[in-house]
Amino acid sequence: MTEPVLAVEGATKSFPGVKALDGVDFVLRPGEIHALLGENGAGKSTLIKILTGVHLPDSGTVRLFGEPVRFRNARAAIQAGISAVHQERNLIPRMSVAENIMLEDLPERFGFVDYAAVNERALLWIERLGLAIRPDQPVRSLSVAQMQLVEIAKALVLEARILLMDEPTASITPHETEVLFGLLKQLRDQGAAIVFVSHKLEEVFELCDRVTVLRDGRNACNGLPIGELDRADVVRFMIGRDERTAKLGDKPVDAADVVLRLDGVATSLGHAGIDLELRRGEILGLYGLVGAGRSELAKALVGIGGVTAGTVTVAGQPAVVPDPTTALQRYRIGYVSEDRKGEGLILIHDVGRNIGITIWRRLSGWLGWLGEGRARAACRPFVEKLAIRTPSMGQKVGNLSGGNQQKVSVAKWLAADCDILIVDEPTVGIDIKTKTDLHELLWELASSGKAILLISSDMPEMVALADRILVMGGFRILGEVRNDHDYGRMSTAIMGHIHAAEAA
Amino acid sequence: ASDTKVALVPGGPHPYFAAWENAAAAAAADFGIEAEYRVPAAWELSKQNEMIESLVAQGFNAFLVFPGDANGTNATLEELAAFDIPSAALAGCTVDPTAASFCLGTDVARSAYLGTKELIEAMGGSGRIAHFTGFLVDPNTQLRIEAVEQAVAEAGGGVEIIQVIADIDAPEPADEKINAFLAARGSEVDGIVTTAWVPSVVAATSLRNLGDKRIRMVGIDHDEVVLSAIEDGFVDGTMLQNPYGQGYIGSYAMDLIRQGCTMKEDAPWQQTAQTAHFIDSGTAFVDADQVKDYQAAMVAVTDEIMATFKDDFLVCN
Amino acid sequence: MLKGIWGSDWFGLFVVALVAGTGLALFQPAFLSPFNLYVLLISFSLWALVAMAQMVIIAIGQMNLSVGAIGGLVAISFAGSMEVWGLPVPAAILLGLAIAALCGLLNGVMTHVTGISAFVITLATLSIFKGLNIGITEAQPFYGVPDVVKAFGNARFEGLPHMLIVPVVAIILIWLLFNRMVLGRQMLALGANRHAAELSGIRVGRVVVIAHVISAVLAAMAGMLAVARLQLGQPTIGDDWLILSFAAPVIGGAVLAGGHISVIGTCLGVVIVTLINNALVLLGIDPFFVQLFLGGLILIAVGLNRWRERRLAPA
Amino acid sequence: MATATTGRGGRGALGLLASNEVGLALLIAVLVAIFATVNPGFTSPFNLFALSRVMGIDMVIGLSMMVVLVTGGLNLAVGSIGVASVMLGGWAMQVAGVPVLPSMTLAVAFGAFLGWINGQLTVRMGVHSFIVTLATMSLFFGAMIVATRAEAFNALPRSFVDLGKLRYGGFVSGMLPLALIVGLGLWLFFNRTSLGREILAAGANPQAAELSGVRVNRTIVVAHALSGALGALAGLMLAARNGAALPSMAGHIGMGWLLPAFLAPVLGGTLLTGGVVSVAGTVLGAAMVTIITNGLLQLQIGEFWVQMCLGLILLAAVLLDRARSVIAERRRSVA
Ligand SMILES: Nc1ncnc2c1ncn2[C@@H]1O[C@H](COP(=O)(O)OP(=O)(O)OP(=O)(O)O)[C@@H](O)[C@H]1O
Ligand SMILES: Nc1ncnc2c1ncn2[C@@H]1O[C@H](COP(=O)(O)OP(=O)(O)OP(=O)(O)O)[C@@H](O)[C@H]1O
Ligand SMILES: [Mg+2]
Ligand SMILES: [Mg+2]
Repeated sequence: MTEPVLAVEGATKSFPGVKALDGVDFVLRPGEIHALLGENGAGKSTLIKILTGVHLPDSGTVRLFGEPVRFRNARAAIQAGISAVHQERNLIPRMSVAENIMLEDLPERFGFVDYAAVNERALLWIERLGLAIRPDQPVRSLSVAQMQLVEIAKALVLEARILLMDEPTASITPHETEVLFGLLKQLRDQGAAIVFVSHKLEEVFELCDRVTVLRDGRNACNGLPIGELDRADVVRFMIGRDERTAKLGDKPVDAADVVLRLDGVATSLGHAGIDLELRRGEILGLYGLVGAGRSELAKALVGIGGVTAGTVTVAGQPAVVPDPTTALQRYRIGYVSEDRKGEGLILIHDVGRNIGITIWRRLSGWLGWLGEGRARAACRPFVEKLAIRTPSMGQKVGNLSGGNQQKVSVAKWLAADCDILIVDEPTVGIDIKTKTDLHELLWELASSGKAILLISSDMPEMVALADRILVMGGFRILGEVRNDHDYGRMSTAIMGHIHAAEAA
Repeated sequence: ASDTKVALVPGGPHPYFAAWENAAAAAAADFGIEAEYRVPAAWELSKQNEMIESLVAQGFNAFLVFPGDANGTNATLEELAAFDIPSAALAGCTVDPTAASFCLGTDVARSAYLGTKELIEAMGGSGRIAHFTGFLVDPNTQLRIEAVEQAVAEAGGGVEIIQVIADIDAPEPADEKINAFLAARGSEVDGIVTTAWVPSVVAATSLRNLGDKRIRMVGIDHDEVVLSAIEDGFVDGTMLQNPYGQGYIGSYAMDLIRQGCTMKEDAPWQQTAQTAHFIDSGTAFVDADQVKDYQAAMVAVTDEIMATFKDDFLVCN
Repeated sequence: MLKGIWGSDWFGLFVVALVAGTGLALFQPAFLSPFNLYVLLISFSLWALVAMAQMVIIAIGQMNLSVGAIGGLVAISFAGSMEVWGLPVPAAILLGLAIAALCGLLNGVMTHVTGISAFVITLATLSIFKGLNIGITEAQPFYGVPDVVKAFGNARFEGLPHMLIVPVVAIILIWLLFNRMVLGRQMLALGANRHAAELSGIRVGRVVVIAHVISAVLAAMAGMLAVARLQLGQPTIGDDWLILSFAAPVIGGAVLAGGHISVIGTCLGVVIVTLINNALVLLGIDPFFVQLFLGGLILIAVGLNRWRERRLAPA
Repeated sequence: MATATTGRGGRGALGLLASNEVGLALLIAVLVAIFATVNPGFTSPFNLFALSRVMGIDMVIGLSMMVVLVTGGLNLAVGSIGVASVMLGGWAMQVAGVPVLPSMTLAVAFGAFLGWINGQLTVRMGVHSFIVTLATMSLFFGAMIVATRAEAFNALPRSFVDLGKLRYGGFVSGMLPLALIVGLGLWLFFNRTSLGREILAAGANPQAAELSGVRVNRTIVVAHALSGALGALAGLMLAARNGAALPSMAGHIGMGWLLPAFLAPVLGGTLLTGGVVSVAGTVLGAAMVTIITNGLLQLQIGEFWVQMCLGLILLAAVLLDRARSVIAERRRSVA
């Protein structure tokens, strides 16, 4: 067997109220893609942060080519040849794509930044990742998925021997994932050692060579070859018992009861001629490739970016939605944003305050009086329903694991109890167990008479949940597919609409 | 020796008051009292109030205060009075009714008035004047503006104020504004009167830089820049005050009051716009002839006031 | 190219400045007189350095309240060392810069090592530097400024003040720093997202400290120019810098939270504020109305710029 | 399963020790102990009275800035608003003959109105409140100067002036309890009302708050109006203490207040970036600064060196506080 490039022995890391890692072992060898798996909050990102110098372990050793090392900061790790894609976006919004990609090591000429070289070298990786953006475009003009890809390019450009990727595929579509996997396999074959974190087990089985699973900060398994395992084994390691498929029973959809209707809607964001009907009890899927304009349409519906033509009808009445407050309070429309860090959560506030924000007005009494206990009590059921792993309601959301943050972002809107709920990529970064729970929850919501507009790039999720699927592209509706919950047929039909539009 | 412990508190750090420190030391030696010069950290009424309050806590039992605000300082002096701590206004006055035993200093209005008169004379009785002065929120600034106006009015129709620039107590804005004024209206203006320290210094410097002796100027106070500009003929003169005398006589008076003397009602008080208990510490126009030995003149004034102060202003038993 | 200028974030300010200048020239012909332009440039020289000193710190997402205090301390050290110790001018300049570098180092190291917000640290050091100034001078100016220095403060060449050379060089260097140099880009990255900058291997501590040193050195240059201009070492130099030091960069489009500044915008911010102050004198505004007009004009200038930006936005 | 959802897990005694407020309280205790031993005058009733009065006023000034900092903005015009409102109040009392209480209410309402203007301008123009309040600082002050010709109102009714002399237990100024009551009110506002919570949310992440149905613009306007009202209240307290409504009360264009206004909240742990507030911290921050200033003035330090010592002590204090919180935090996570 080859010498490990990186070995972790008995790593322990505590945060106030949480023991994130508890004696974890981990061995990474050259020329392998090593899956690091576990439930939300299991400690995956913490382990990665220890390997990249973001956190120092409380105890335990890290060996690089057999030598013990202690990275005091990210720079030290980079210099040791470790590069990483972190779970959280870490880009400089006003700087160009190329400069972001090259920030670790900006090429200089005569003491000045050589922008020609910056753009050139960045472009190489932009193209290899199949990104259709210009290197001199500012990052803030990108969509969430594009930013994720830029983040990946930023790690790849270092051409490091060791590559750590914390949920790199969380918010990109299968197409981009394919391209990425091709690249990663190529790097592996050239001898790179890659750690890959994901909640999408299909991806793990397609890509990885060995698996390490963490549970509650401990090893559930340590570097088992993937060939020896099947999906059920991995799930058992992760959650300690067998996987459960979502129980989605019968759900009546009243075709006559249209709660939201768009007729020829155009928006200032660039949509045109959007027709759409959403019925009581229905889950309507909205599928499209990155940049299709689904998120933008959702925002327009809650009053961000105006409707410029056509009519919006809510519960049979023509509706004008000037802002999200009106959407929530008057029309009872809620929007779970795909950008949890920017638009979904208040990272410096605690769990209770994040979940409660949509219901404070409803809960408060005379003069807006609202006790902390009462507010938290109203949020607690949702923390339990979504199994949010937090030491208390008073924990800062920024200190939660990525997946748990996502759950908080969803919980907030479950609490809001809207009649129409637009959920945008709700299960990004959520572990398989909670994903099942969340699917059931959305199903239950619809069954109880809510209407749900589901935006998701996760095709299986779409096929499992939606009653009908609208395909979007280029800020227009390309077509509609009636869902018969058969994955093969559905994906063919959906891609058919997309390709037809591309051909046209 | 007596148990008098007098604090001399200026409005803030400022070169004008430097002489108070020497005066306090001299008074302490001469009268067998304790006298200390204590400067608030910044030129601000509330800082000065805090300073005075903490001095009380340290056992000072008499105060000579340059009022941080002619109205605002009264409340503090009143509180001192409630603790039987005598106080007086020094260099500038508090507005009546006041708990200050007296105001020993310069009648700011009179000084501005006299300075303007001198300027008008230097201009030959007619011409256009600019007036540069300090913070508008300082009540003294109002008095100065009015006094300059009065002097101009009395000069008949030949004199005119073409511009008043205020709020230039910091050097950089003063430089900016005074030069901008000279750029725009330097050819129109015949005379400049300044009634605050910084504008005097800056205006004197600007005239020297321009090499302009056509524009006449009367300044205020004894900054070296102004004095040497007078010697070199760029400035006609300055309205001097007597800070040393203020500190010295004030300390003396405070000690007597502490020993039971009271202020005489029918003393030769002067009446100013602010108070009915004003004692002039000496104001003099100093021109090129006197600039060399202006200090001697001030010592003479001080001695003169000292000689009769006790008899004129105090009732002691 | 032209489109780039039209769309740049300082173009609106440029228009505002132009309109203000033209209007002023129409109302008051003296505005365009060589002497007034010279006076304007003198003011610009000083304020541009002050604004730049703050801008560098805004870029890294912090604030430096001690800009004025450093300027003042250097001003009196500069004048004092020449008067009291008879230091030759170049040595005094070096001494001034060295003191500033030390002050900047203190600010930078303290903020970085302790992790306390720069606002608090520089507030404390403001008090220390100003306190040193007052303690040394006892509020008395240093008068013994050598004639060379005085002459430099007054010298002009074809209506251009000699001292303009200092800010012009500084502005060019700072522009290059932020637009063309790795260090400057790292400063901006740090200001925009400290965590991201750290993860990108940027040596945050080093960058923070250098930024503070640059800021202090710029403040020092402003302080020494003020001495040359005022021809004496006033202890009060720098007392009034704080507001303008923030106002010009922010008017110029800097994001107070950090990560974005505009060197040209900041200069135009200085130009606009200088023009407004000049106008208030040139138009002979009643002193009682000066503050009222000042506030109103700032609001109008910023409002016009915003209005233009908004008109431009959908295009 | 670690899905703990109960109360305040992870706080405990060490958590308490790690909090900023406790740190400040400890520092204050230490400072008081030092000053009281070194200088007996420090604990004299006169000094305590004077100290508590300044403290109360500075607390309200700090709170007035705090409520805007929470939104991620700032209010350079606090001093201007304070003075302008008090001059109106002074005019009402002295010239128009309006009784004291209605006059004070008028002043506070006017302060709120000026703050409301700041808020509206900030929201409508879409520029940072720094610029807006920089302009209105001059604007409000200039208008006040024009209206009053910079003349003070120095014959205010006795009953108003006596408020400045109010004392409890022989040595506590009435200003201090007033400030504490205001602080308590604000604490309740930010922690126990939906509007207060919304202001915090909007300050921390305006986009997220907006999408969650919070009217972000309204929270900004409310915060500015509240700031104006508190500025006016601080002005009234200062006017009562000075026995007159003075245009010079807050220095040149009201900038004299900026230092205490920023210092108290920032020391107290309120973030300049918005979204996090500590009312108790602000109150304690103001207390600490006034105690340092007062104590220092009584030490026999060369008068020109006081300011430098003030800076040094302040620096030492924040460094100590920092060391404490780092150590406590470390203990806590290991425990
Ligand atoms: N800075 C921090 N402060 C406090 N607790 C933290 C901090 N960072 C992580 N934690 C906690 O440590 C635990 C492990 O978190 P980590 O981010 O490693 O999980 P993860 O396995 O990456 O989960 P996910 O799949 O959701 O990303 C979680 O309970 C989290 O709340
Ligand atoms: N034709 C286009 N015009 C302008 N922007 C575009 C266009 N196509 C893609 N974009 C970019 O993509 C973003 C719009 O993508 P949006 O987030 O609405 O897509 P989506 O369908 O929700 O896909 P996803 O969220 O999966 O990325 C815009 O912010 C923009 O940066
Ligand atoms: Mg994670
Ligand atoms: Mg999207």
